[in-house]
Parts: sequence; structure tokens; C-alpha cells
Amino acid sequence: MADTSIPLKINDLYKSFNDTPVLKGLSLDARKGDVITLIGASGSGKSTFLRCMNLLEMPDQGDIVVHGEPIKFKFDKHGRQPSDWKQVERIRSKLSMVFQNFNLWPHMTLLENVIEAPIHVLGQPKDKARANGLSLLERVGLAERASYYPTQLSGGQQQRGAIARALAMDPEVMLFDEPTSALDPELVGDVLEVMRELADEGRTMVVVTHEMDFARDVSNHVMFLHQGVIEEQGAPEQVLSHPKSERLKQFLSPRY
Amino acid sequence: MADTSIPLKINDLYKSFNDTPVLKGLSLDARKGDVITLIGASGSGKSTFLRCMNLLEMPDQGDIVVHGEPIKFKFDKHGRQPSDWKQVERIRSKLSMVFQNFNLWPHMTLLENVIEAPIHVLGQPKDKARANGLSLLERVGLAERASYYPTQLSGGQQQRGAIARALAMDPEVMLFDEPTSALDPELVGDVLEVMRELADEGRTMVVVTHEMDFARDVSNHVMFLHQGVIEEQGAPEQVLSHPKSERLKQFLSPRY
Amino acid sequence: MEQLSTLWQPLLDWMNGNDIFTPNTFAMYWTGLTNTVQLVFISLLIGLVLAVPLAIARGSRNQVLRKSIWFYTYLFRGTPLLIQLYLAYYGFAFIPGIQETWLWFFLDDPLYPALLAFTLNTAAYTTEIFHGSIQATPRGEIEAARAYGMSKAKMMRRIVLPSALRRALPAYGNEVIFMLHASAIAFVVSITDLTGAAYYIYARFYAPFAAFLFVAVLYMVLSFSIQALFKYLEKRLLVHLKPAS
Amino acid sequence: RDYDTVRIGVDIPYVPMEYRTPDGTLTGFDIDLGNALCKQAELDCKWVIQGWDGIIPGLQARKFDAIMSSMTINDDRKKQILFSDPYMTPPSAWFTPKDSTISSPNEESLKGKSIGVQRGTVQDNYVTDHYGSNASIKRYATADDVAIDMEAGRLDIAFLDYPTGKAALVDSKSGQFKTVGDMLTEPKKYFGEGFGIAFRKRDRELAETFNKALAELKDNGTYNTLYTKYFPDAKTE
Amino acid sequence: MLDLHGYGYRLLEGGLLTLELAILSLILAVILGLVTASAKLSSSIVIRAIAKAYTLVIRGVPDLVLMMLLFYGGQIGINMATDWLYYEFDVDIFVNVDAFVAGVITIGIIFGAYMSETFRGAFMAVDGGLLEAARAYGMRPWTVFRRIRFPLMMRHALPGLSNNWMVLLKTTALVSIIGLSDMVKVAAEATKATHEPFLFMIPVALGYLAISSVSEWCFMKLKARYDVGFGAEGASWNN
Ligand SMILES: Nc1ncnc2c1ncn2[C@@H]1O[C@H](COP(=O)(O)OP(=O)(O)OP(=O)(O)O)[C@@H](O)[C@H]1O
Ligand SMILES: Nc1ncnc2c1ncn2[C@@H]1O[C@H](COP(=O)(O)OP(=O)(O)OP(=O)(O)O)[C@@H](O)[C@H]1O
Ligand SMILES: [Mg+2]
Ligand SMILES: [Mg+2]
Repeated sequence: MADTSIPLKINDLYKSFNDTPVLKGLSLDARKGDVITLIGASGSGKSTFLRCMNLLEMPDQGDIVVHGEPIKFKFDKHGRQPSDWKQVERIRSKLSMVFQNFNLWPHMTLLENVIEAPIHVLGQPKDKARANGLSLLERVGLAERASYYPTQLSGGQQQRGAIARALAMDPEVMLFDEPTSALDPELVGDVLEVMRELADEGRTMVVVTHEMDFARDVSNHVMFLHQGVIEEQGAPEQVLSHPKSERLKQFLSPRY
Repeated sequence: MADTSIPLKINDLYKSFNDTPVLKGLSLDARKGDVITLIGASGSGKSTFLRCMNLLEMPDQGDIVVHGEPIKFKFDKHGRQPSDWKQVERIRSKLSMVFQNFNLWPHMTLLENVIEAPIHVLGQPKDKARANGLSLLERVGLAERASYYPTQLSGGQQQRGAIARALAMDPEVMLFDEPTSALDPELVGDVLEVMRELADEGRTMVVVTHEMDFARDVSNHVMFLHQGVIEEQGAPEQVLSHPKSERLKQFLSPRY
Repeated sequence: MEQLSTLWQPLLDWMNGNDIFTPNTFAMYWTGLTNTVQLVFISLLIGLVLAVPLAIARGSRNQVLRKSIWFYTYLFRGTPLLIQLYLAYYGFAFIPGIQETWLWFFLDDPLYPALLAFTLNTAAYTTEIFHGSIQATPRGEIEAARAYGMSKAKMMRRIVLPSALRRALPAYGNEVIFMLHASAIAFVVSITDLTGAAYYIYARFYAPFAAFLFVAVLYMVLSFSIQALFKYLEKRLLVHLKPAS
Repeated sequence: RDYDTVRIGVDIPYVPMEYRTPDGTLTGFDIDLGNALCKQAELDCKWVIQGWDGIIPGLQARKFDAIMSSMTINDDRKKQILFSDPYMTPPSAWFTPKDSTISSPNEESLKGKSIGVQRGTVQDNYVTDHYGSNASIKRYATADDVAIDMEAGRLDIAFLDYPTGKAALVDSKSGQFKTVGDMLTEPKKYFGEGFGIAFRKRDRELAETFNKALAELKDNGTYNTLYTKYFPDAKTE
Repeated sequence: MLDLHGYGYRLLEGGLLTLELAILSLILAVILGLVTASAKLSSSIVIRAIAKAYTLVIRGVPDLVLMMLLFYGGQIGINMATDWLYYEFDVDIFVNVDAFVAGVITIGIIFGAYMSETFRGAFMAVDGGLLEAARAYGMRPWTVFRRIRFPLMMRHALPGLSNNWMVLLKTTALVSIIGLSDMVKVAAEATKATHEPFLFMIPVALGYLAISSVSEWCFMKLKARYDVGFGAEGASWNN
């Protein structure tokens, strides 16, 4: 039986788009407290991998096991499909995702964004969700912006709000897809700071990022993707400071 | 009399939004071949300053002199207004702007975008504008994308297209407002490369940017704005490597 | 020739054997069809040409201009076309002395008053559609035009309108079909349009559905052509709104 | 089925044959006669208001069982539905403005004139076939539209059924319009046999009941009383 | 005050009928439009084809014909069924298709087709990332629709919706052919009874204008509601 103490385990995952293979047999073990960073060139499949983890993309092959519970699949005329959507919804609520473009819902205030899923997915009572939401906003330094709409916030504030929204689900694992790359450089720091705090308190996280400093300082495991394959992985010092493969060396050399 | 050999000269410029002063007495001299970078924290007024130069924002006070020709102002019930809109249009056509969000016209192909203003503002014959436009697209590496629509291009390609569009006006001065900050990190290099080439061939440019490497390597003058005031300015080595003011020191210290 | 007539004979026999589809009634349907197409096409065309400047002026900074155009669209969208048609045809005729002026030449024929009403009506709806999409022009497109030294008029002509009118295409497609259906009331001012023809034939040869169904088929053909045309236009003119893949 | 309640379809308004008073009460010659017929035949009747375009489909769809709505009996209609005996034969009449020079309408005098009719009526058919080639025929939805357009000066002459035309033109625009020429009830090919009550083809029995009642009303004078109430000056029967 | 020859009260009644018809048809049309628009964006080819055929045909056929087909055709269809019952089982029932219901259904079906085009465009204008975010938090499809997709879509749909409503409102006059006395029908009756053609247009026009004014106000409120969070983008081209 699967080990229920491992929040997220991926086994030999494959994914093609229109018969073009994009992910070719990827595996990953996220243990409690792990901060795993995925790095790699544009198009190497980082986002696709992350999106497969909570089934925003449907993997063609491979297992996804969340806390010892494997996601069940069946085959029908559309190909491989989850056989139990209720299960998928439950599992998604345990893997909170933070997007590159924040994707805060523009018709709701920041606080409403944060309490939306707890109320309508987890079924939390409103009062509790509000209280919890406010304390999370406090944590990311946005307590006094609770009633602002997303367009009234700077990018960095929006992304911190999005992190609060993800935290409100009290997830097993947090998934981040380039959380700082849509931000003005000044705003990047704030967001990375919040993420570092999350790491420090033992959150399990999988992070796609271009911020090598973050990968080096915060994560405990770095995976380098190249054309859908894990070309190299290991502890950050080792992978980033002493790359073995040519491709990783080239990737790490300064761009401009 | 003003010196006609100076492409752009700004004198003691002031600007408020709703009675909140945003620019407080800024001056700038862009001599032929100058590459001036404006740096500063978010909200310090960099964009506003740049937008005042070609009157996308109306300065409340201060002179703008293009090639020795001062923009004429009058006062009416809407406040300070240019007294001669024809002059404004003529001067705008000499100061080509490249925007953060590219702002290519979506209903025109790339080539049509490039030749639009030369034909309809400068009155160039179509043939000449096309030939010129194609060679500019070639220069920025987009010759074979000439008939694509903007939405069919990546961000980096759009921005290079926008630069070609600006170049097509054969401007006295090119104004750039954070030309790379809306781009994915991989695409930034291409655009900076094109800008470096422009600098090398002696174009006069004013660039708002967060890319300190670019400011250091390419520009010959750096201005640091803080709360609408030029806090420090000078040669890049001096300003960026030996900042004097506390604020600049803090601004330049590593963010993460 | 011999062969041809044997081919046609069954058709002719059939046409002689029933009342609803005879050469005479076909002539009637034809008149109806040409009248409908003429009315709809001409009023849409003029309405379209009027709506562009009206839509621009509807967003003007001049209060009086802006408000009066708003009032015009409010009035013409707020009241039934039937009443507008009625007033244009019967109402004008009662202006004292009008029958002695050259205007009577136009008013005497029901086609011109009908055109007037239809045109003003569709222009009102179209003005609102265009106004909406002009207002929604992304700020960046406008700033870029301004930054390259375009004058207001040039910017409107070269950037704002081409972009806004394209985006208005689906909504305008609805309006064209609305107009085709709405034109079916032209017969109340003694025009024999398609519906008028159907009424005539229906009443004369009483047959519950045949006349109306036949006319319905004609309307459908017209409407399908319009819908196909707009699909084609959308494909051609709106490519830029879709990413390549 | 038997007819405990006979539902009669009627299209209003068609003054003075069937219309509603401002308070909504149905009235008119058809209505009064219909009610009298039902009483005579000891039937329970109910009026159902129905637009003219849908009146025959409505009969056939059994939304009602009879139509009494100034419907002219003619051969084309007979193919679809069953008529009672005619209960009235209204003449058709020519109307002109008071100062019109047309005194007797014929090929000659109507040449090049514009003639107004109600679209799809027997008058329309008659005029179309007789004058269609050398006069211009304008078809209107209602007699009132004919009246306004004649007042507006677009029409030289109108051909309408007499009660309607009189109500719309002569009585309401007092003094401005007049009737000219002869009133027509022939040829039958056009003017039919008069107005009849329509039934579904298979309801022959019901039609007979009405025919019998109509004959009885004519005999006992009720019919005449009603007729003179509505058409005091039209002695055509 | 207008002298309406005593028809004032019935005109008011007719106006009320117009309003009821219009509002009920609008509700039906909006529901049909939403369902059809969703069907058009569905991944199933069959569902898409059905939705497209519905829009194409309904927008093709004249309203009047549709009204007659549904009302009489529907009645004849039901009669055939009840006749069959009568002959086979000796059960005698007569189901009368109610004119008001038929009117609402017909107008609802007609405008459902137009609405579906309006909604389709609006759905496509919603940023997919926002829906994905909702899905990523484990919301089920209906919750995504109700909480995220619908409110975001409405902002884009409102202008088209308001145009469709204006046309729908006038189309209710069609019900006179199936025997209902709406405002226009009462005015037509009054006109024929009094021979005053123009007099009764005034209350009719005012009635429609009154409904239009109220609905313009409602649309303004709705716009304000669904614009929340987007900031009002002004008429930037002529600043
Ligand atoms: N929906 C899709 N349909 C077809 N191809 C896709 C789709 N999504 C991604 N791809 C392709 O899959 C490959 C991997 O894409 P992915 O977005 O995972 O890369 P990435 O590593 O996240 O790149 P980036 O750093 O630019 O975000 C690319 O070649 C991309 O074009
Ligand atoms: N149209 C406007 N109305 C009101 N305030 C404005 C407007 N445009 C800018 N401001 C204010 O003026 C100040 C300067 O803004 P500006 O955009 O010039 O800053 P910036 O230096 O370009 O910042 P960034 O690096 O974030 O682009 C800010 O406080 C901003 O909020
Ligand atoms: Mg990615
Ligand atoms: Mg800026």
C-alpha cells in the first residue's frame, strides 16, 4: 500500500499534446515540508507537469497519489479520464495552486476571493471563513486591503492575495507556477518573502520558478526539466553550483 | 535662442494628479546619441515623466523643447493646454514611444502596424513605407512575420515589432517605458539586444527600465527618480556603483 | 425543345392544378421579395452610414450633441417601429400644405416614408451598438495612435473605427436579422412586401399554411444568406482576435 | 362529441359587425345575431376572440367550434370548411371624397386612379381582376387606414363593404366622403353568397342546427329587428 | 389628460399584459440562451450541432410564422394525441393550449436564439485563467458557473442583452394573432371603434417608453453591479 505520510507522489507520468510528447516519464516525491523547485527552459514542460498534478491537464499515463490515495482513472472514448470526479474535486482542494497571473476573481474583493473556496468547496461556515481569511490576509501583509478589488491592487499585492487564497484551503501541498514572473521587479521581493516564510514553517511546496536565488536559498530539492525529461535533480547547492549536464550548465549561464 | 542641435530638452517640469504633485521640477537634456535611463521605485513618477515628454500627459508647468522648437502652451478653462495641436502632432511624430504593453493595433498585421504612421502621419508614399517597413522588420528579426496579426505573436516578438514601428518614424528621440517588464524572462534578452544595437548606432533614447544591467552597460546617463524629484543622476558607473544618496543605496541593494 | 417541354409539363400541370402556386401568385411573391429586399437593404445601408458619425458624436464632449443623440436613440429604440412607420406614412401627410411641395413626390409613394422610418430605426439601434464598441476600445491602442502624432480625426478613422466596427460585427449581425424580420410590417402602409404577398394569397385562396410557409422559406433563405455572410465576415475580419493556435 | 358549449371564434374589431365597447363588452350585429341563434337552438354558447390570420387554423385545431366573424362564403373556403346558410349579404360600395369628380366607377372613369381596398377581401379580388391593369390598387390593413389615406389625398376612390366603409368614412368623417355608383352584390364569383357561419367539415349536424335556428329567427321577425338596429338605412334585403 | 374615449382602463390592462408577457418571455429567453450558449461551447459535436441548428432556424423563420406554428401546430399535435386516446381507450379529454402560455413560449424560444449568440460572445470574453483557478480549488462545474463564470460573463453580455430586450418588448405585440389583447391590440380596437388613428398611438408609445425607461434604469444598475471591481473605463478616445 501507498505511504499515507507522503503528501504527493507522482509516478512515471506521460503527457502528449496532439501526439507530440511533452512529458516523458516524470516522477516526484514531495514529503512533508519539502520545497521542490522545477527549473528549465521555456517549453520544457514545467507548467504542464505542475498542471497535471491537480489534473488541470489530464496525464496520459502515470499515477498521482495524494496522501496515499491514488487518483482513479478509467478509459473511455475521450481517452484516459478520472473515474470519480468527486475524488478529483476533493484532491484538488488539497493541492492549492498559485498562478503566474494570480487569477484573482475580479468581481470579488480580496477577502471574498480568499473565503470563496473554503465556503463553497469545503463548506466552512461564513463566520469562520471570514475570520480565518482575515488572519491570512494579515499574514501576507494585506489586512487593510481586505475590501479592495483586485484591480485596485498592485501586482505584488495581488499575488500575495492569491497566496492567501491558496492558504485558506489549508492545503497538503501548494503548487506555484512562476509566481513572480508577471511582477515588476520591485514587487518580486515581497512575494518571495512570503513564500520563504511558508517554507520555514514547514509547508510542502512545489514551485516552478526562474528565480535561481530562491531555488538556491529556500528549496531543498531542485529538478531541472529538459524537453519533458528530468535531466538532473538533487540538492540545490549541488544542482545549481555544480551542474553536471551540459544543458543545465548552459541554462545557468547568464542570459544578458 | 534654444540650441537646435539638442533633440530634446525639458526644463523644470511639474505635474499633479488631482492636486497631488507627482513630478516636482524635472529637467533633462537629451543630446544626439544620448541613451538616458530613468530608474526609481514604483510610483516615483518615471512613466508620468516620460508621458509628459510627448504630451500624453499635460504638464502643469515647464518647457519642452524639441530640436530647438518649444511646445507652445496657453491657459484656458481646462487649465494649461497646447495652443497649437498641429505642432503637438508634429512633435509627437518625432518622439516615438515604445510601450510596456506594446500596444500594437490588433486589427492590422505587423507590417501594417509599422507603415501606418509613416503613411498617414508623415505622408510617405506607400511603396516607400512598405520597403522601409520590411527592412526594419528584418532588422528586428521579424521579416517572415510581416503578415501576422499581433495576437499571433509572442510577447517578445510583439515588442520587437513595436520597436520597428517606432523606428519607422525615423524619430529624433525614442522613448521606452519599461519595454521588457511585460515579457517572460526568456524573451527579455532579444528585446534588450535590439535596443543595444540601436544605442550602438547612435540613436537618442530615453528609457524607463528596471534592468540595471542594461542601464549600466548601454546607457550613458542614469537618472534616479524619487517621489517626483531627481534624487541623483550621472554616468552609470558613478550612479549605480557609487550611489551617494541613502535612497538610491537602498533601491540598489539586492532585493531578495 | 420537345424534350424540355416534357420535362416542364408535370410542373406546369401542377401549377395549373393548384391555386397557391400559379404564375400569377409567383409574380406577387416576386414583387414582395424585391420590395422586402429593397427596403431592408437600402435602409440598412443608409442606417449604417448614418450610425457611424452618430455613434462618434454620441460620445462627444459636447453635452448638447451627446444628449440629443442619446434622446434620438432612446426615442427610436423605445417605441415600436410600427408607430414610427405609421407616423412617417400617414402622419406627414397631414402637415398643412405639404401636398403642394416637392416633398409630396416622395411622401405619395409608400416606399419612401417606409424607408425613412426603417432607416431612422435601424440607425438608432446601430448607433448604440457602435457607440458601445467605440467606448470599449482599449486605451493602449488609442495612446499608441496619439503617441505617433495622429490627429483626432485620423485616429478615429484609422485606428478606433476599424477596430471598433470589427468588434461590433456579431451584434450588428443580430440587428440585420432583426431588421429583416421587422420589415414584415411594411404591408400596413400598403406596400406589398413578402408578408403582404403572403397575406394576399392566403386570404384570396384560403389555405391555412401553404402561403405563409412558402414565404417563411423565402425569409429563411434570406436570413441564412445573411447569417452565412456574417460568419464569413467574422472569419475574415476578426482573425486578429484569435490567437494563431 | 356533443356540444354542451359551442365556442364561437370571432375576430374583433370589425365595426359594426363585431367589436368591444370601451368597457370590454362584446357587441355588434354578428354577436347579437349569434346569441339569438344560440338561444333559439337552446345551445350554450361562448365567444372566443381570435385574430383573423389564425381564425381558420383555430377552428381546425378545435380551439373553437364555429366562426361567426363576417366571413364571406366562397368556393375556396368551402374546400376547407363547412358554411351555414348565408345570414347576411352585405353589399360592396364605392367611396370617394365629397368633391370627387368620379360619378360612376367604370373602366373609363377609374383609368389611372388609385383605388383603396382592404387587403385580401372580396373587394380586393374584384378590383384586382377588373381594374388591376389600368388603375393602381393600394391595399390596406383596415378600413380606417383607407380613410386616412383618402383624407391625406393619396387615394381617389375606395371599394369596401358597405357597413364597414360607411362607419369608417361616411359616419366618422362627417360630410367629407360619400358613396358613389351602385352597390354591388354580384357576380357571386366574387361577392359570394354573403356571410356565413363556418364549421369544421365533419360537424354537419351543428351546421344544420344553426340553419334551422336562422330560418326560425327570420320567420319570427327577430332577425329583422336586429338588422334594422344596425343598418337602419341599408334596405338591401 | 388625454381623452381616450373610455379606453384608458383597457389600455392599461393591455399594457400590463404586454409587461407580463415581456418579462416572462425574457426569463425563458435568458435561460434558453444560457443553455444554448453553453451547448455551443460544449465539447460534444452533437450538442453543438443541435444548438447551432436551433439558432440558425429560429433566427431564420419569421416570428409570425413561428407563433402560428407553435400555437396551432401544437394544438393540432395535442389533439391528435387526445383523439388517439379517445379512439383507443375511450378517454375523452381536450387539452387547450393556452394563448398566454403559447405566447410566452414562442417569444421565449425566438429570443433564446438571439440571447444565445449574445451570451456565447460574452462567455468567450471571460478569461479562462479565472475559471481554471476555480477548478483548481476543487469547485464543481455548477459552482464554477454560478460563482465565477456567470457574474464575469454578464459584464460583456449586458449591452447585447439590452438591445435584445428592446426588440423583445416590441415583439410581444405579435400575440394579438393568437387572440390576446396586449396594449397594441387594444389600441387597434379602439382606433377602429373611434376612427381616431393617431390618438391611441400616444398612450402606446408612452407605455413602451415607460417600460424602456425603467429597464434602462435596471440595466444601468446591473451594469454597475457587474462592473464592480473593473473600474469604469472612460471615453478615452476623446480626452
Ligand atoms: N494546451 C496545449 N496544447 C498544445 N501544446 C501545448 C499545450 N500546452 C503546452 N503545450 C506545449 O507543451 C510544451 C510544454 O509547455 P509548458 O507550458 O509546460 O512549458 P514551460 O516549461 O512551462 O514553459 P514556460 O517557462 O514558457 O512557461 C510546449 O512546447 C508547449 O507548446
Ligand atoms: N492618471 C492618473 N491619475 C491619478 N494618479 C496617477 C495617474 N497616473 C499616475 N498617477 C500617480 O502618479 C504617481 C506616479 O506614477 P507613475 O506611473 O509615473 O510611476 P512609475 O514610476 O512609472 O511607477 P511604475 O514603476 O510602477 O510604473 C503614482 O503615485 C500614480 O498613482
Ligand atoms: Mg509555464
Ligand atoms: Mg510606470
